[in-house]
Amino acid sequence: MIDAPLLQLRGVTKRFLGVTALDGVDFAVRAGEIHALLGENGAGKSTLIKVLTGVYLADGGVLTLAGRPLHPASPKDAEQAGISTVYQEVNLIPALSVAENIALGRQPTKFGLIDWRAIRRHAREALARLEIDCDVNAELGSLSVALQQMVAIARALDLRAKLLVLDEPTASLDEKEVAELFKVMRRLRAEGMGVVFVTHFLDQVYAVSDRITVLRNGQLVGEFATAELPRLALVGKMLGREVKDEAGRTAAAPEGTGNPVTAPLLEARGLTRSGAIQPINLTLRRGEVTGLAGLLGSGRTETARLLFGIDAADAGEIHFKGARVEFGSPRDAVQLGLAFCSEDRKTEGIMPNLSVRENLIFALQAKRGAWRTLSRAEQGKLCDHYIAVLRIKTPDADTPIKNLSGGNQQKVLLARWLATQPELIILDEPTRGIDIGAKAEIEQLIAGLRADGLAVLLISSEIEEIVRNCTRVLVLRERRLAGEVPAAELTPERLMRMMAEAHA
Amino acid sequence: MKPGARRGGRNLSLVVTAVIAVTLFGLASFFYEGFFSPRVAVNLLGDNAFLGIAAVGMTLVIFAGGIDLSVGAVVGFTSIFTATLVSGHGVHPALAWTLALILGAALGAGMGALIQVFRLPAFLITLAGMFLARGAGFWLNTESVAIAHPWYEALANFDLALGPVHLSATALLLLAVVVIGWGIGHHLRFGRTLLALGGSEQSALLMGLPVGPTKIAVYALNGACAALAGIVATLYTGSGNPSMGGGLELDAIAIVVMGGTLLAGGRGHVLGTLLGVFIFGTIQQGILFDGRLSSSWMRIVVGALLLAFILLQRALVRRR
Amino acid sequence: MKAFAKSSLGWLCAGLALLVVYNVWHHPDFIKITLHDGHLYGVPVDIFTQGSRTMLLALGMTLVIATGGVDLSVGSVVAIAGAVCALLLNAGHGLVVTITAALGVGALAGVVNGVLVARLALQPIVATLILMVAGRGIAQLICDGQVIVIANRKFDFLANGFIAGIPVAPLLVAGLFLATNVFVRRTAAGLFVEAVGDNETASRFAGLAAARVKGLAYVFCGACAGLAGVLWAANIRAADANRAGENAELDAIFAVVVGGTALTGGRFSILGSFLGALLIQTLATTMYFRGVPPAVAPVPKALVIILVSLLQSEKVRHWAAGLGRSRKAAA
Amino acid sequence: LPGRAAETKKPLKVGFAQTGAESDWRTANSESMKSEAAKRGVDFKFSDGQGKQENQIRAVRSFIAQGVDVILLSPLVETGWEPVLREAKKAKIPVILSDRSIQTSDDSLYVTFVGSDFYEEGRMAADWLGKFTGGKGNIVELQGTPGSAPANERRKSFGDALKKYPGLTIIDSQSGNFEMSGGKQVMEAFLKKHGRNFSIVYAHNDSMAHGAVQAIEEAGLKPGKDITIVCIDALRPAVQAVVDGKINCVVECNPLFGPVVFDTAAKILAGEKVPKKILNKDELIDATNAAKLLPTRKY
Ligand SMILES: Nc1ncnc2c1ncn2[C@@H]1O[C@H](COP(=O)(O)OP(=O)(O)OP(=O)(O)O)[C@@H](O)[C@H]1O
Ligand SMILES: Nc1ncnc2c1ncn2[C@@H]1O[C@H](COP(=O)(O)OP(=O)(O)OP(=O)(O)O)[C@@H](O)[C@H]1O
Ligand SMILES: [Mg+2]
Ligand SMILES: [Mg+2]
Repeated sequence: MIDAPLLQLRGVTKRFLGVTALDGVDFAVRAGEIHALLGENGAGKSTLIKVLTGVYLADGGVLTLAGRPLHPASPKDAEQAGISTVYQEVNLIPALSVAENIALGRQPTKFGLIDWRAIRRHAREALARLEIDCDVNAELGSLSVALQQMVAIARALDLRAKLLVLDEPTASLDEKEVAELFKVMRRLRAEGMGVVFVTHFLDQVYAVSDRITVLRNGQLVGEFATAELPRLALVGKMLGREVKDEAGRTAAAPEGTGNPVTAPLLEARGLTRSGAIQPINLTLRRGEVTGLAGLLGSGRTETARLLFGIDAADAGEIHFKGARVEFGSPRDAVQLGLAFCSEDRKTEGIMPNLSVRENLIFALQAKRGAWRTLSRAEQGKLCDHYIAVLRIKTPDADTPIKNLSGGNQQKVLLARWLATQPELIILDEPTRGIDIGAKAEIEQLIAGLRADGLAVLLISSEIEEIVRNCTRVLVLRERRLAGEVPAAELTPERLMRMMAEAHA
Repeated sequence: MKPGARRGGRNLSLVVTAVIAVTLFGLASFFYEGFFSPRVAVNLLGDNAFLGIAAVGMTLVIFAGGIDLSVGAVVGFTSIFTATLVSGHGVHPALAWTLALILGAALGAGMGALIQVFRLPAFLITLAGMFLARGAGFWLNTESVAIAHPWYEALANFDLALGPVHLSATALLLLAVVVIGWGIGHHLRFGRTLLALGGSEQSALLMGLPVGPTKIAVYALNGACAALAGIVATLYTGSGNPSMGGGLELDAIAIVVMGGTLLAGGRGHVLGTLLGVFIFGTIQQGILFDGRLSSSWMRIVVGALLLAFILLQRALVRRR
Repeated sequence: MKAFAKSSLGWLCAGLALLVVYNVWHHPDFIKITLHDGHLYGVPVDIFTQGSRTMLLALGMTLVIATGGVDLSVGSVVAIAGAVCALLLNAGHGLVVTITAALGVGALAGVVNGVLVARLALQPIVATLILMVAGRGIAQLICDGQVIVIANRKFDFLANGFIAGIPVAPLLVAGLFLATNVFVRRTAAGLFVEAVGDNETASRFAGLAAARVKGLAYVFCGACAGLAGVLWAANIRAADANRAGENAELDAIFAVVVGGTALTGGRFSILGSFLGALLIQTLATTMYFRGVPPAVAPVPKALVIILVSLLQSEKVRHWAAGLGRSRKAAA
Repeated sequence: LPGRAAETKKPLKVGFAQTGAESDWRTANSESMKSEAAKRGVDFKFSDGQGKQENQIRAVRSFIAQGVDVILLSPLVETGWEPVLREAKKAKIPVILSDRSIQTSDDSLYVTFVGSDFYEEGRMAADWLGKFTGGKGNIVELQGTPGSAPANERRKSFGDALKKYPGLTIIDSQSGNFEMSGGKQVMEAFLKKHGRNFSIVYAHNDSMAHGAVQAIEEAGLKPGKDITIVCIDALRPAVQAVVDGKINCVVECNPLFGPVVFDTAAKILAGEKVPKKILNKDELIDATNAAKLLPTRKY
């Protein structure tokens, strides 16, 4: 019974201009299993999913679902066939309410008219199942990315499907949410549903999945039972080479303790914005990686936005290199040598139709102004450098960035800021959606930046990442500073305790 | 996209618009003797009936992130088409109206199909639709044609008295269309799909919404609305005129936006459009009551009032 | 060459060529250019001369549309600038003062639009609709509702004169197109405009003064409209506040969109806008030549718009490519 | 009705629904009404219809709501006025049509029409041409805005009157939208398309004739000599052009209605009977009388 595949893909091929994203891939998911789909950035995971759900038309191959041939021409077809999907980028409607986003397209009706009360009730139930407490009447766009992600998951779960597809659902979630999600996934597995799960977190793979399919460069590497594939072997399959230690662990833990205390580069005193963050003091120094930890909605992103001049503070002051500064806009901050890599790459990061090159050099060019144009040669050099260093997978620098896989887009954005050679860089979830190999490289990069004397403010929902990289961590709780942990005392347990105290 | 939960934003802007509308009417009543009368208030509906009907259709198209420049020309075409059939060929008005509505919807559907299937810019295609409809109208007749038919007489004399308020057939039709539009926009799946489409077409597609059919349908619906507006124009004037509705599309768009609907799509309210009609009418009525403005000053004052209104609305909604 | 055929501009050129061939078919003289009184004379010359105003408007409009906006007020700005010209020239001021003033007035209108759109974040159609309505009134106020005849014969030279036998207006416009193109492509200005149109938030977060870029686009557009107003007035040696520039905004937007710049903003093509404006003017001349009754003239215009749009549609080009391939396979 | 204004001791209240401000002729027309109203101390409500019939209907209805004593209407088109004029009749407000008349089966909807005889204008132009050219020649016509009443009327009346002169034929006709630049553009195209195959231009208004003059000059021809130009309206610049010999003949369409209209209104309110049609005396201006008339032109 278990072995009869629910979903079967045979020889699926998908070509884009200049790229073969999928090359004769076979893929099978059985009912009642959680199947992890793994691979590096740009390996073809999202493309596979989009072929499956009718977003793209495959150039070759056959699909069957529950024994019947599947020819989805649109996501609607796939949905009707019993496939429910959460895509990599949040694909909901920001201007509509949370409740409506969950119900859209299948709203309950009474006498042909939409039953709004039922929609709200239903949404509350759907969110409660994920243990999320959020106002269902709120506009979706006003929520943080993480919450939006949870809403998208709630919407997908709301559909009585045979197959649930989750493309990097946990990239922006913190531990508590991830745990809730896993509970639900296990329950669905028990109910006989097939679940496809894409992630770059190997811990999560081993925590929930039964089986693993690995893709590399659009080709199938193999299908394995999770229990029979050790971590190191898995990483080897993904990267296509033998690895001694798991790539994610190679970054050397920073030896922050011994650092001599340098003069503060940036100091914020009593920075406040009503509804966003209570008065907060923080000091960022050269050669330090300061972590900003906290639960979802604890105010980390809000703090970063204040520091970077995106939102105006109600009170408080910022001193940069000892002088008082006012950031009226991100431009002011960039001019002084700050950089801010936003967590929301789709709406705040990429310029989708512009090329990788233009996206990459953009911040530097904006900093220099319209007249001091970077020559084509300089641009090319920058692009070549970062494409190589960050291993950005793109046919060439003139491809529109929207054609890149999510993780590669993220790398371009990182490169955009590194190219400005900032003195202080704020990284809000910089490794979201980035594969383990690249993640290790980015962590090495952070260490390098620190060694070069930059100040780094690192925001991450991944506690391990904070612990690995930071020399000092500020913990936020419910929009106020809850405390500071020096490097010497930095352990995941300690952080978690501080982050959660109020909940306990 | 600023964080910070925005709740009931839509209703707030609706309330603000309503408050401004009433204030504007109050101010005009204060300044101009005789302005504050049921007759003037009802004239606001009756005089703007066909503009309002076209604006309701436009609202739905704008919900979906589209635009339709052809409505004014369709009003003109329908008007002369109906008149030609009824007066020139002795066709019964009921049949003429049906044909006109079908033609309007067909033109809309055609434009929608071009926009959707070939991914052509709505602006260009509906501009072509505008030329097509205008040319077709003039081809039928370059001059206006009077309509003489008992139905028209009866409808022109129709008058629903509710106390001191006398509602004409066209005013009632406008109200009916607003109610139907409101029902479609806010209580049918179709309407919500429109908003989703306007919010993000790609997301709507990934969410499994019927993007293509919905888009074509909304243009067809708007075409029918424009045709209905043209029919109402013949009722209003008792004649058909191929140059009717020149520039009406811009007025309709302005009204939709005044009603608080986002031109980029995805956010708005049909009832806001009714308020927009009310505000638009009040400004015009106020200028008529004043009666001292020369042609040039009239334009300047209309522009200034428009600006003042939009800035006020914005300031109030922002403040909350 | 292949890249050109693939780009939408290639298809726009094909559409234009088709139109010209159709005309020549019926009127071989359509493309005849002769020397007449020492200057070029012929239909193509007229098309370029009469089209120069729309081209100029399209040039400014291109940048505005690329930032994701639109400027409906250009027609009214044309009228205002024309009125200002008449006022100053008839008061005895020189050409330099006059043209500077007209440009200044146009730029000022652009500043107003820019502030409304970029600083106050009004929706562009509505923000510029305000000046479209009020601007016409202002122009009428300046002219007192009359058509003011301009006596200065030197002024006339701008629109109807010739330099080395070549008409001045198209020369001027071509020069401006070139200069603008060089400016936006050689400096980062073009990149900034495209970035703002593609994703304004992202460009702002990356340290661009997005509002300033947007505002400047409107100022440029206003200045172009001001200059177009000068040409308009020079062309008829009079300022017609009531009618000058009427519906010109639609033509300009049409030219830009046909030229391959999307109304949603982002990538823009200055050459495309030029060709788009050329197409419009050729179309108008075609109507005169084919003797299409003016009342139904909009119909063929509509058909050409649809045809050209379809030619540019990726889907149709895909089909065409598919047909070509299958034919090659059959052969 | 008579003595109504006197009873209330209020100044006479008159509403004027103008078509718009599409040309200088129209502006002159509005101005004449306004200045006459000011002279007589009338409470004058002016409305600019911006070229839209619906705006004019709205204005008339508003005048009714405001309870004016007389309504003046320059109808943009001929039909479509019955419903609103019936309302005016119900409210017992006399309506005077100015400039253009309307088509209606019910003559009692308006009291009188004051204006020019369009039919006469076309005929005058045609007759003048017949005489001037000896009844021979090819004509190109510059039409006004398609669908507008003056364009329709001037085209029809001229065409009808030409039937008397079989030697005069219209070989081409395009719209210059009543605009100077439109007239110029169309003329340029005509010159290239027909070469010297025509010798007469008939323009529906002054502005297009001015545009045509420029196009002809730029083609190296002499307007008024090589090509005969006839147009309608006769504002000051056109009369000047006749004096200069660039335009051969203009048929006057006098915009200065104010005095007549207000005289008529006063008569109506005093209960006097007025004729159903009061026609302005329109003149024909050509080389013979232009110089004499020029100084008397106000517009
Ligand atoms: N629309 C497109 N046009 C052109 N190329 C594309 C398009 N979508 C994806 N690609 C390319 O296909 C390849 C696979 O992309 P895909 O998004 O499937 O990667 P992924 O495995 O999901 O990566 P990630 O982990 O970064 O999300 C990439 O090289 C990408 O550049
Ligand atoms: N539980 C919640 N209910 C409603 N809104 C929430 C909740 N949590 C967060 N938000 C919204 O999300 C926005 C983003 O929050 P913030 O930027 O502080 O999150 P964060 O700490 O950066 O977390 P993350 O980046 O992981 O989402 C907040 O302004 C808030 O409006
Ligand atoms: Mg992916
Ligand atoms: Mg965050």
